[in-house]
Amino acid sequence: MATETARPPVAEGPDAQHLTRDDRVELLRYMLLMRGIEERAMNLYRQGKVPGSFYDGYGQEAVSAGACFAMAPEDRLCILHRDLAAHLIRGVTPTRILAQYMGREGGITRGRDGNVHFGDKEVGCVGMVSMLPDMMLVATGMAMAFKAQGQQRCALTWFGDGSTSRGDWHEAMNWAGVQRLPVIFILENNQYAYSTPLSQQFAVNPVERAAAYGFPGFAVDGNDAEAMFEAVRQARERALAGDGPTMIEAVTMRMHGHAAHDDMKYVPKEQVEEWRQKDPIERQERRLVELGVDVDALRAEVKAAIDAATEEALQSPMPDPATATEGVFCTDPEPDILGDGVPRWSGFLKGA
Amino acid sequence: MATETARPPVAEGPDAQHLTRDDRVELLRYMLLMRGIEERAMNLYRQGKVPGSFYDGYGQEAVSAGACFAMAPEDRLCILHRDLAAHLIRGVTPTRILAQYMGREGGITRGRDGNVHFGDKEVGCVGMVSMLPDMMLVATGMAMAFKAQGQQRCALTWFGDGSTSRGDWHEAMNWAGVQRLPVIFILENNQYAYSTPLSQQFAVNPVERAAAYGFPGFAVDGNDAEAMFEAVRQARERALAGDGPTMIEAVTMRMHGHAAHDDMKYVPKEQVEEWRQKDPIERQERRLVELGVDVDALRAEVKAAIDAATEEALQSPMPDPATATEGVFCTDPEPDILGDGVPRWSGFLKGA
Amino acid sequence: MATMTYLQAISDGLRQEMRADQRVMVMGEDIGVFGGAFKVTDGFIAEFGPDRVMDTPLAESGIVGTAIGAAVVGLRPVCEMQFSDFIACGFDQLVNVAGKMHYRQGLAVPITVRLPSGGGFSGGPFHSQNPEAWFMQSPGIKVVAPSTAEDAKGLMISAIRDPNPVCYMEHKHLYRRIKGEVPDGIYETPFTARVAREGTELTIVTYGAMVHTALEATEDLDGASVEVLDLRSLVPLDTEAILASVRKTSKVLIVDEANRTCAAGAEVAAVIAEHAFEDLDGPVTRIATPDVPIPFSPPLEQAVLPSVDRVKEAARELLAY
Amino acid sequence: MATMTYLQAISDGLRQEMRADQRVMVMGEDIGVFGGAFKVTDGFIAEFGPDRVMDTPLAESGIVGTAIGAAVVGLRPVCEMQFSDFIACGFDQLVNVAGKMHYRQGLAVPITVRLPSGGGFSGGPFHSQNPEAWFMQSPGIKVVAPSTAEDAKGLMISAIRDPNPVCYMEHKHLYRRIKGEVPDGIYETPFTARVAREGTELTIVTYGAMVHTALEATEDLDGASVEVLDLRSLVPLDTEAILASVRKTSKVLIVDEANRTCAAGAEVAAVIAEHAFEDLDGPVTRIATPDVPIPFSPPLEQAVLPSVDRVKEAARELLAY
Ligand SMILES: Cc1ncc(C[n+]2csc(CCOP(=O)(O)OP(=O)(O)O)c2C)c(N)n1
Ligand SMILES: Cc1ncc(C[n+]2csc(CCOP(=O)(O)OP(=O)(O)O)c2C)c(N)n1
Ligand SMILES: [Mg+2]
Ligand SMILES: [Mg+2]
Repeated sequence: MATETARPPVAEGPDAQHLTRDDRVELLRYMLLMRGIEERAMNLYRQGKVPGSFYDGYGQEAVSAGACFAMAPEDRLCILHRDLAAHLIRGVTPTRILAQYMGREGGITRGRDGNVHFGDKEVGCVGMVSMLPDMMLVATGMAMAFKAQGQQRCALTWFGDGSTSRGDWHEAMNWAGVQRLPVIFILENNQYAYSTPLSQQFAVNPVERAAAYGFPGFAVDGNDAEAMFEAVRQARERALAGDGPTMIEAVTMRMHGHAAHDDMKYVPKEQVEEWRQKDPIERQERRLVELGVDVDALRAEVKAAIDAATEEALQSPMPDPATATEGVFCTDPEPDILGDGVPRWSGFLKGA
Repeated sequence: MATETARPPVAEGPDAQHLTRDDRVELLRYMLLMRGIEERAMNLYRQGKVPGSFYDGYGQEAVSAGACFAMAPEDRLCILHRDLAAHLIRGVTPTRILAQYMGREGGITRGRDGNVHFGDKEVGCVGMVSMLPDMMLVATGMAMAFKAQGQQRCALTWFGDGSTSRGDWHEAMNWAGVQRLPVIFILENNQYAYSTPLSQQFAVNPVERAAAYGFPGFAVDGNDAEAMFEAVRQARERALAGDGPTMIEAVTMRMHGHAAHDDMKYVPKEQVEEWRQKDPIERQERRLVELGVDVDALRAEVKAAIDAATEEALQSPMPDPATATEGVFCTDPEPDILGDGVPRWSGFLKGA
Repeated sequence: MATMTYLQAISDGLRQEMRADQRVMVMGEDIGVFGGAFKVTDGFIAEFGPDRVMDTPLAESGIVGTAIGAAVVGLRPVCEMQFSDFIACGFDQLVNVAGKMHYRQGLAVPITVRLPSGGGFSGGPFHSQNPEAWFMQSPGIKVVAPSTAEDAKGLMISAIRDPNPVCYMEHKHLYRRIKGEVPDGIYETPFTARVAREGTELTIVTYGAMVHTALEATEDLDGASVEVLDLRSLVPLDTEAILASVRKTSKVLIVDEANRTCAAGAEVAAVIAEHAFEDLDGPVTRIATPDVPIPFSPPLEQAVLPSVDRVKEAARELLAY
Repeated sequence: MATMTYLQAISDGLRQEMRADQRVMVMGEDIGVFGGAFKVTDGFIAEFGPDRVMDTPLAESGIVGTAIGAAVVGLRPVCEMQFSDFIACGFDQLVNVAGKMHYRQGLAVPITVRLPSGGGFSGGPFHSQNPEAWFMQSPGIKVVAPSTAEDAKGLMISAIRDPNPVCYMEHKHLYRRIKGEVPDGIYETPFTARVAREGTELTIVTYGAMVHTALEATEDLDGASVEVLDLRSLVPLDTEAILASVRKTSKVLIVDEANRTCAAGAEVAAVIAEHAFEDLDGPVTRIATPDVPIPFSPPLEQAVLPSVDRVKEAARELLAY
């Protein structure tokens, strides 16, 4: 088992074979967008414009950006609370995300649900529920349907280290393993579950458990978007080849508190400092600077997009209270199912 | 991990060090009692005297007899549906068991619950619920209390191969592992979960998973009562020494249908035939005959006990319908907690 | 038309809809090769193959959760709980994932959860429950409960075709006891109440197995004219039909096999007390199982389940009120 | 006597009982070092140590299930759900293992499950529920719901001392908003209703946060004399107190924050409709949250939760009836 718990078999460094220069810029773009939107949202939260609480994925941008970039339009995803880049890559606009945070009519859930609890069905995503890690089973079910219908598609979901303690995690792992389903599970190991450190969650790292369910588990540097991409790209190939699920541990760190109110006193300062050196965005920037990319221009572009999106989101009205009880049930006998995402990776464009 | 999934480190053959001749006879006695009571109950069922359905553990007698024999009076157990010998060893009389099956006032649950869903609190047992494997968590909680209070005691429960697919199994395994609790988990691998063969339940044998929770898992011949005893004796020593949980896979076979109504057409005849050769009672008898024990006399003794118990159980009245709604809530502010079992293994008598 | 048992009618509805719609699949423990604990899917795996008749691991949360996943990508899964009691193990996926999905994000979850429920045959505390009220209390889940063979088939088809999560309560004690004429082919039974017997002096509002108890109890009740309303659907609840009947008879008895507190019967009583106050000529009377786990032993079980005699007695009292 | 918030009173009750009884332990996610998501157990781990103040893995079934195990060998565990909504994940252990244990085998399960519940602050569909009726529908589980600081402490102590599983509904929206005088030391609040305000013309039956909504709405309602009955305990339900009040006033309004169908309010209405029929001078009126997941956005949330204005309006209508 231990032999499979390793980095996936990739050459060190950026994977020139699969990622073009443009792809690598896109990866940075979505990470910058994620960070920028979340920073903006935090400001809006402080101004009282974001109701409820606010969760972000600061420092974990590579986990969702790298993984989602490797997923095809026809694949399906359940995106977690620290994975904003995945929504962006699938095709959700920053405006709708900011409107979502502010509970506006223009948000993905039209004010019905809050902050990170959303998914855009138009682009193939099921919004997470709060109960962690329930979406593991939903992703498994999507993969089950793909396999039952003989389709060449796969499903992917993320889950946190803490959530691996819950029963649904196991039911999904076992189900996916015994049925050899085309599903990719990404363990977002950010060292904490709220205030609880890994040592109080499990005695053995969950990635070591993958083999106990009959499929491989790999640990990947979660702060390296390109490594994440490559690991997921390979996992997807395995899934499509009929070789079943893969679990990928993205080793990272939750750099902010659990939510806006949490000062994370329980995290040793040195731990945060150590991880600050490994910032995933700076890392990708360094690579691109070496390639001669004008990173400052990209940053400016992203900032401008977020500024415009903020303006637009603020224009979106609050939902009409008269509609509050509408939509509990679906009334269309043939409702839409999940739609396709936007192809981002050049590999999908070539194929098309 | 694989290195730990092995037989526990025991010399082959009966363990003369720990089991006296009398102990070995007792093991046989309880297996015979279990089989005899269940056969009797099946007759009573066919006569319409046992309401509902009926489940038995034919062919699996060694699993509960061997394991329970190694548990001290102050230990605590959650006993499963194919583990009747454990109830007997703890001190429940055959009369009460037969009355239980027949829904009589004299049964352990006084007709409130049926067939195998019982446990006698007086002798340290919590009756199983139908939802499998819920009792894993209850046993884990008992162990948690022992550890929190610094007590030298341990908890044990059994669970079926099929039930390992459910979330509670994982929550218990993980909890026990991360807290290093004095609990023993016995996987009763009888090849089927109702009609479902192992291959549709999991890709990797659950005993292989123990290491993924940070504790050892051993496979034991579940049709050898003495091997079961020895494995549990060692697991208990580890638990009491503070070395945490142990999982023991009892490899056995469900020789009857899932319940009385099931003709198990789905089980290949050869599989049943093969296992018939490994009958746990015949095996223990052969050993004792070699030691010069009069096994026929023992059989006669057991049969007489069951005859008498049947008579007595049939005398027990049906419960009074006027009491049907009583006892939903406990009204005693300081109710009894679980009591001690009867010391059966000579090792406990010596110690006392 | 053919005469079928309630159980056969369920099977027939399922089978016909699977033939009509490739998206429909069934999944659950022991439903494939074995044909299900009650044999509802007997022979299905031979006809439809293991991809559409799926033997699952023993994992109720897994069954409901994966069904949701399959539904949102286009299938129409019908999940079987081996006994309705086990839905407690899949509760979270049903109420939190399936029930809230459409409201939150406009994504439909067309799954049907078959819940073999009810007591009467010494199933004991874990094989006799009527858990429908848990789901009535959980927004976004429809709940239906057929009492006849005809409705068992029709409601099965409607449930599968409904684009929402539907709990299909099938009463085990009706499986082989109740027979009836069942139309051939495909038809949908609406999620509305049905007048099982017309009457003018007293309304009995009930559903599931208790419809038969109510009919039997009032078949010949001193010549009184008793209306029996079979709700068939609990969510949506046909309050119009309930109120119309009460307005006509002015007296109402509610018979519910579930544990009394906060059960479907409580909701019906509350609706009547609020909206038919002016029409009532007697107290809104409830018969239900007291708040006790269903005991195993026959005399105890018979003592707690609503009986023909208790219904008779309560009906007589109300008629005389 | 000291003035405390509702939240401080919960902590005080817990702390005092932990000092008084070595068997009492608290367990839950992030309740130790962090002191709990709402800081109810702030400082506890320093005083009582990690064996009695246990940070658990993220596993609600595990929390309830291990608490049951600890209880039957002699401890008195108090489990915290981080939000009451998460009890859906520990549902089976609570209703099937804990709730049925004493009836089945005479073994007591003295656990208290703390359920921070209720909406009003944009918690959204998964952090705003009032799930008490699920447990009222499940035999063997007591359910209490304090509305004042004094009762929050007293009911906490009574819940821990009760030898049965008790769901302790603590309304998050009262945590810091409600303050009051709280007696020092240890005292037990009985599981009975409390008259929050005496009155003669109309009874409002309610509990939890809605007690304050009801009091505010009828503080000065055109000079009408409105009685507000705070149930405090839902199981057992103090039907005597309810009926006594209704007999006095002849009119009743039930205010319940939970989703309407099959909620506590439905049960109260059903009890009144059956047992106070002769005493009623108007329909049994219910105000509750419609059957909808609690929306996140403030205007939507405010539109569904029972408001002071809605209570006023319904009360006026009933008074004029
Ligand atoms: C079933 C369940 N119980 C409790 C919670 C409350 N809660 C929200 S996030 C969280 C910690 C999650 O930790 P982890 O899975 O590691 O994800 P992270 O937030 O670290 O990304 C907890 C306990 C929850 N969301 N779901
Ligand atoms: C949670 C749950 N779901 C379904 C059932 C119905 N059921 C009863 S026994 C059984 C098979 C159990 O198989 P296994 O765990 O291998 O135990 P065995 O009966 O083989 O000893 C099933 C599915 C159950 N008891 N509990
Ligand atoms: Mg984490
Ligand atoms: Mg088995």
